[in-house]
Amino acid sequence: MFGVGFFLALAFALFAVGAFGVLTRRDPLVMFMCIEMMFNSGNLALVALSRYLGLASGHALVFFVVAVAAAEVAVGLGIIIAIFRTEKDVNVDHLSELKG
Amino acid sequence: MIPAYGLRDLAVLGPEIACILGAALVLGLDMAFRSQSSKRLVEAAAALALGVSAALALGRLAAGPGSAFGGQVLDGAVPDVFRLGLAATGLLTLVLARREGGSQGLLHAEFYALLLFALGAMELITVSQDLMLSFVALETFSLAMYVLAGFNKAWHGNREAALKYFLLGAFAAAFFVLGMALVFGALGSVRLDAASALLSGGKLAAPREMLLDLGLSLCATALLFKVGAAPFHLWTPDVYAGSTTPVAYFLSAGAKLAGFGALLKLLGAVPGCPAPFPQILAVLAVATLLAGNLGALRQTNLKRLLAYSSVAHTGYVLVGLLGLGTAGSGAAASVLAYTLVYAVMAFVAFGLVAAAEGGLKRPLLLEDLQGMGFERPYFSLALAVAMVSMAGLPPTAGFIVKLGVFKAALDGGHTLAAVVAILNSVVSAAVYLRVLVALYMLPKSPDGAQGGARLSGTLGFAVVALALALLALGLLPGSLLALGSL
Amino acid sequence: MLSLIIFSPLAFALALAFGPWGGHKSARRAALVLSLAQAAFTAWVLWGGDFSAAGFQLQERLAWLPALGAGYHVGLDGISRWLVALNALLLPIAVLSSWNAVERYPRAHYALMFALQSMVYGVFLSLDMLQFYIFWEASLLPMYFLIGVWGGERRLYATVKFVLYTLAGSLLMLLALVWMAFLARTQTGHLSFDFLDWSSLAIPAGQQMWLFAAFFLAFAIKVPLFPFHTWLPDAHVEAPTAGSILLAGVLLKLGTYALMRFNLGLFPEAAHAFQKPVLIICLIGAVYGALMVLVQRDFKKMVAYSSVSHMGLCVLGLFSFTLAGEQGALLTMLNHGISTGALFLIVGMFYERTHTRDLSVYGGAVLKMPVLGLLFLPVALSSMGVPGTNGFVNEFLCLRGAFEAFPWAGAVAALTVILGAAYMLRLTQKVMYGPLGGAKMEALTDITTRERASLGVLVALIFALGIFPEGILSNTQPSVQAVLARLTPGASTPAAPAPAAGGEARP
Amino acid sequence: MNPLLVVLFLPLATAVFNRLFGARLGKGAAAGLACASVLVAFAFAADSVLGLAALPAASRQVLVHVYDLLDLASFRVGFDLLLDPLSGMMILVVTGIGFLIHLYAVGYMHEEDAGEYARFFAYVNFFVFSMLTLVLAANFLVIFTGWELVGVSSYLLIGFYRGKTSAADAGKKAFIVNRVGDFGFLMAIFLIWNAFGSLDFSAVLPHAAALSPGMATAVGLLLFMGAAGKSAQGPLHVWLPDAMEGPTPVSALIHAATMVTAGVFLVARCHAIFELSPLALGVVAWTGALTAFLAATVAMVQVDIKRVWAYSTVSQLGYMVLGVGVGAYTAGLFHLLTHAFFKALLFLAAGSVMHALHGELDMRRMGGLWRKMPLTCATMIVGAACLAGVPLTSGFFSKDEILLMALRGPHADFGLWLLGYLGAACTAFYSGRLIFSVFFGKPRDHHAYEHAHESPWVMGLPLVLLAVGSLAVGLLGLPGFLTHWQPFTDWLAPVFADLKAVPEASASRALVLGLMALYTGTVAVLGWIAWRLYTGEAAAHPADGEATSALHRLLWNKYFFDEAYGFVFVRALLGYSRWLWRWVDQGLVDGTVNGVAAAAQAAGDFLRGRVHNGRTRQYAAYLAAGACLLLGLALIYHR
Repeated sequence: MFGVGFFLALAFALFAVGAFGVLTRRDPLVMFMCIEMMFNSGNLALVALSRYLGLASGHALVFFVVAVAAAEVAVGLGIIIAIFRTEKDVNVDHLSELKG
Repeated sequence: MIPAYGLRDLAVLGPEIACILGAALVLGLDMAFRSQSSKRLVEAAAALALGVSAALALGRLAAGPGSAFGGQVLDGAVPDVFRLGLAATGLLTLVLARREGGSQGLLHAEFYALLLFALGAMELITVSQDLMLSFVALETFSLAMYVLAGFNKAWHGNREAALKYFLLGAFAAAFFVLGMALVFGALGSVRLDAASALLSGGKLAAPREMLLDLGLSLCATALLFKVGAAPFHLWTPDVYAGSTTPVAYFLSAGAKLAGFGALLKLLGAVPGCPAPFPQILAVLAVATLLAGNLGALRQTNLKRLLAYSSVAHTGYVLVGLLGLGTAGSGAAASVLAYTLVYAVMAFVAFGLVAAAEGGLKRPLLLEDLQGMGFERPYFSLALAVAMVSMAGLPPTAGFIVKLGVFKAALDGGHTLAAVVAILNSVVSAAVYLRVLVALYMLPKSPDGAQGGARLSGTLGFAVVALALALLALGLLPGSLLALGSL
Repeated sequence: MLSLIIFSPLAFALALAFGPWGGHKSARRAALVLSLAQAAFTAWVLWGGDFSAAGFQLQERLAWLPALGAGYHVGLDGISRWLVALNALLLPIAVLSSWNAVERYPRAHYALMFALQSMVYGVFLSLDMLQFYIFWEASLLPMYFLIGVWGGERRLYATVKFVLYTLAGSLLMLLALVWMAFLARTQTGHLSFDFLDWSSLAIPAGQQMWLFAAFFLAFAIKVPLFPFHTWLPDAHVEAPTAGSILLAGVLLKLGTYALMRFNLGLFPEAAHAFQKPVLIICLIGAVYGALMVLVQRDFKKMVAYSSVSHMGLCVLGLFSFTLAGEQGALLTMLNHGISTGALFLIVGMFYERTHTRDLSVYGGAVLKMPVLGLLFLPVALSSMGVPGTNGFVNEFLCLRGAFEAFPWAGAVAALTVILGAAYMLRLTQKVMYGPLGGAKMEALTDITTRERASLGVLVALIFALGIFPEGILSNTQPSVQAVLARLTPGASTPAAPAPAAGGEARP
Repeated sequence: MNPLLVVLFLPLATAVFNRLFGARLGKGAAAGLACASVLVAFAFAADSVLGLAALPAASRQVLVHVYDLLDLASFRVGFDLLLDPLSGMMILVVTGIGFLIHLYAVGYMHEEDAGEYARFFAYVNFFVFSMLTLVLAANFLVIFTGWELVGVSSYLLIGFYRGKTSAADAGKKAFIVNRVGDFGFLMAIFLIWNAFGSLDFSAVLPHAAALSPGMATAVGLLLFMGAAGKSAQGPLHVWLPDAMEGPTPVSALIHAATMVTAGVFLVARCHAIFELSPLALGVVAWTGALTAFLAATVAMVQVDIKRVWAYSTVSQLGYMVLGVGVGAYTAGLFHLLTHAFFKALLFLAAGSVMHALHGELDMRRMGGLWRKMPLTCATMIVGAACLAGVPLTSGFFSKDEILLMALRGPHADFGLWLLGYLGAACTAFYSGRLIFSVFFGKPRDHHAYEHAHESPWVMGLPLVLLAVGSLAVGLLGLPGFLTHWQPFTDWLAPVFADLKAVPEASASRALVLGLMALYTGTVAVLGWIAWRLYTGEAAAHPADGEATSALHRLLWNKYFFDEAYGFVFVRALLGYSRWLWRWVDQGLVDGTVNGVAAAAQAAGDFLRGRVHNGRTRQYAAYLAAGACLLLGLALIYHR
């Protein structure tokens, strides 16, 4: 009963939840975690489709994505921490001096 | 079966490898010589790497199309020129950094290394035939750019820019991942050449074709984000304004070259560019043109103005992409020519901003340019040429490339989009005329920037030379048009 | 030769901008000498052409952009000949008019004037349409700076409006140009922007309409025809004297010239279809412009609106598709350049002395400036089309042409004969006659030798062209007849192939 | 070289020379040159006319081609001159009377400084040139050229006193009103061009019968519109009285003797066209008759002597127009000739009075001047007698002829005659009124009277010559029953050879004599009334603005023509234009342009303020929306 359709739907749902989180949360760290969730929804879809199509290459792609996501975490955390250090306040809505 | 890859495959990626090795060299040199003199050494090494990269790209151009790594990488005339342009953009960024980099805290080995990593990845994405490879390249140069945008941690603007760019960039990348998954679902692979083979063979069932189109659209989202197409463009003014000027230039010109190089590859997956892509592109092009031009209309901060202008130029390039479905419309060449000339125009503009903002503690405003026209004739003339070229008026290169994209769009049968685009040129002319008004027609502002705006050194030379080149290419655009025969 | 005509002013412009002329005295002297030399050279070249036939003389061709089918191609015929001459003539006059008026950045000022002249030559002489377009657009920039830097109080508004408005029109023409090149590709196998190639194309009637409309909009804004005229008064009022002279004298002619050569020459069927609407626009413009002049209080605005009226008549003649009308329109281009140029010159002379253009301050100037009074009169008479002056001949021919085509059009247009007299005499009286207007008038001094020379030349031309119009008409006639021949249905247009399904289909 | 060219271009050359260099020559030389040129022109004109007379009557036409004016493939028109009996008569009048007036002006203008003096003579010579162009024209383009040029010279001369606003206004008014007429003339020319493909008289007039009746009417009416403008026929007459702002010799030359008769000349010249259309002729005749009558009534109450003569001129022009309108071309032209003499005389005499009284023109401040200036008085009486139509004067014969034709001519109508007759009665009254007020009775302004003096001989001589001429010229056109010696009619006969009947045959001798008696009686009665009214101490002149009756107010205000025009054309037109400018030009047309710009700027502000508000989450929302848009588009195309 858990066919590929289910997994794809789950992946889309996860993606939507992640995107919703990005749009609603104000803490950059949480936003970033939401983005990670979106990445992983993609991974989920890849794995599901890979299984469905009977191809191994989809699994391999997931590893690449995970690796890239890890790199992103490194850079992202660096940036966020740099902000933490100086700004104290980490509400992204308050970081809106550049505008207009 | 494990395919055997050899030096031939590596040779195709020569330009990228030069950049990556250059980055390694830079870091190594920096570790080896922790002294003041190493700054120059590092800079020279970076320049050398970029030079080599450019030379290798040129070599690849001469050598003709080459496929490598089992077809995951395919170069050709258009990607090679993109790579050449990217290497040149990198060099120009170095020139910019040289002038103001010191005061903006850029002169660190990391800066050069990141620049080289980014360029390597950018060059890679223009030759990649594999979405996964593209994704890795995209993320590589994106990560480098996030860091570059926030390179000067002492600047508040830098930090905000970096965070915004990072969050939005990562958000966009997520769409790429999902898109890639869908493509995989449709094709069983993420190879663009596979897609094009299946599509042109008509062997793809309708639902799969839809899945493919949805996936490619999502992938395109991330690339369109990079080039600053509306409605994915909103980061551009903030990030350009927040970053240091060399980085802003690099973000605008480099990202455009790489992004459009990748988009060309992506659309190459759908031979003949069938619906819905032209429709999507037309909608985006119109939206982008309006967003960029109208946004710039009332802008007073020069860097933001250039950011909006960069968005508008993206719009024109998208108009050129509309011709992709029609053989002989020269759409790819027009995109290539436009982005290259944009890189030059943007360099002159950002270079002059860099020259004018020297030592200024706040963003450079239009009113700071007031009264400069006749006091700083060469500075002003160069800026005027850049502005006229950006407005797409003859006799400048900007006109020729704009003509190219309009021609491509018309040839593709997109008359309406061409009309909207060309009417947008009026708005864009209004934008750039404001700069000329400030330069030549208004009296000096009492609290305008004093002193700066001297053209000297490498930057001065490069800016003047490229401004002249814009004029020369406008009058003798043979080399630009030769792109059409590639 | 023609290339030298086009590019020598550009070289002079560079020489002036970057040459060794420091002060404004040496700059203006250099500008005068160069402009006179340029005029002499142009006159010499023009003299050499053979204008008994309709074709293009002194053609020069260079491969420029073979990939686009665009080349460098110039040529001269009876139509362009006199406009080129006018352009050569007006520059020295414009230089003289800025003699004392321009003290800020004189080198740039004169250089821009030369650059403008070069672009205008380019427009008149181009036979390659891409090249034409480039000159056309490029001519905006010098004028943009002339108005924007040396203009009056509201110069920024005026100059930006001028550039954007004219740009808006011409950009659509660019699309039409590209479309035409595609048409050439479908019919001849290769892209071409060459006017001579285009002349032999068979353009489907449906496409002609769109192409005609795109061209027409560009040119109508430039001319300017009602209702596209509102940039003109603003631009004129704010422009420095030299700018006004060149704007009215030659820049407006770019529009009428192009209408004649391209709209009529390339799209005969569309021209016929659009004839009546265009005539009506022209009629409205001619009468409306004249009414506008009547109620202006600003010296320069009056002259500017009178241009709207006159150019309406000019296009009226053009769209009569009669020999009289075309010849009249062509003469109008020249004569309007001369007489309105002279009027702006006079406005400049007054402005230099009084620093106001408000007519209520004026009055009785002739008592202080008898020589100007003497020279002013022919200019005013020319503007209202009194026989013996050049203005009459063109007005008569334009009205005649319109009347021949549609008597109602001629009759309505002839109302401008009355209104023209009314506004011109009102202007003359306001400025020249009656008791002295006040302190500013008391301080007037008569015109200097320099001013006499520049105005005198124009006045002499006013009479010469008024008395011997045949001197010009006889050698424009073959070219004009060639234009007319294309307009005559069935005369020279090859049978159009069936248009592709739907008007929007790609050529 | 053809003498006609001398006649034509000598005045032009002198005019140009005098205008450019006259001021430096000094007054004497400038005036001498101007007078000499006109005298020489007169001599050559006389020579040409004599040469013409030597030709057989049927071939009295000399065509001179000067150069090509326009050549439009199938259409050519040259600067061509035509000397025939009609133009021969006119050039003699123009140069002859022109010379006398030049001579007079030498004295009249002597108070002006050298520059103004030279300018005056330049303008007058230029006028002579223009008028000669008009009358000598051999095609419609040249006649239109002359037509406009006399308008210009008239404009210049009316506004001669450049510092005076009223002079400039009058000049402007004259030109603009004339232009209204010219509009019609121009349309007529175009119609003729359409119909005949040529503008040459020789190609048009002999073949006029080819015109359809409707076309002939249209052409005729349009031509007459031009004629009415130039000849100051109602309702286009309003400019002529104002034209008296010019120096008096100008009034005499242009606004009495020559230019204003151009309309009559034109109708006579184009009679072949008018004859085709009874309607057009009817309009001409009725316009003339009404103008003759109404202008005469206005002249009865005016107190400015030049203004009286001005309205009198309008009235007399009405008679001429009436004459040509009823088909009595010869009679109309004869009145033109006699009027040229006596009205020039009257104006010059008025100028002499004005000169004597230092510019005073109000007859209410004159009186008894005959003692001070007997010559002026005597000559003016001669002129007034001619004007009033005292028997045996030239005016008597010419006016008589016209009225007779109005009653018995080919296009006669009793109403026309009645108007003409009433007008003649008014004429007798106002002529008497003016003479008696000015020269007889007691001086009403003693200061002015004491300083009055007779004019110098250069002014007196032309008066005498014109007085003699006024009387003598009548002999050229004595009534047919008196003598068969009819030099004037015979001379013009070739021009009107195409006309059908000899009109006079229909009038019996008894009728002619009866009418003459009627006129004589009328003149005598009204002259006597005027004598009684205006020679007394407190003559019957009301003061300014004091109206004795509604009728007087109507006449005093000249039937309110100026006010009506002022309202309808000037104020309404200007008001409309102003409205057009404010609401259409500035509001609608320019407002649209500026509105587009403002909308773009507002959009720009919106983008900057609302969209690019700096909030990352909002940017992300746009990004997500964009992605949805893309997906949506893709889905739509795959539905």
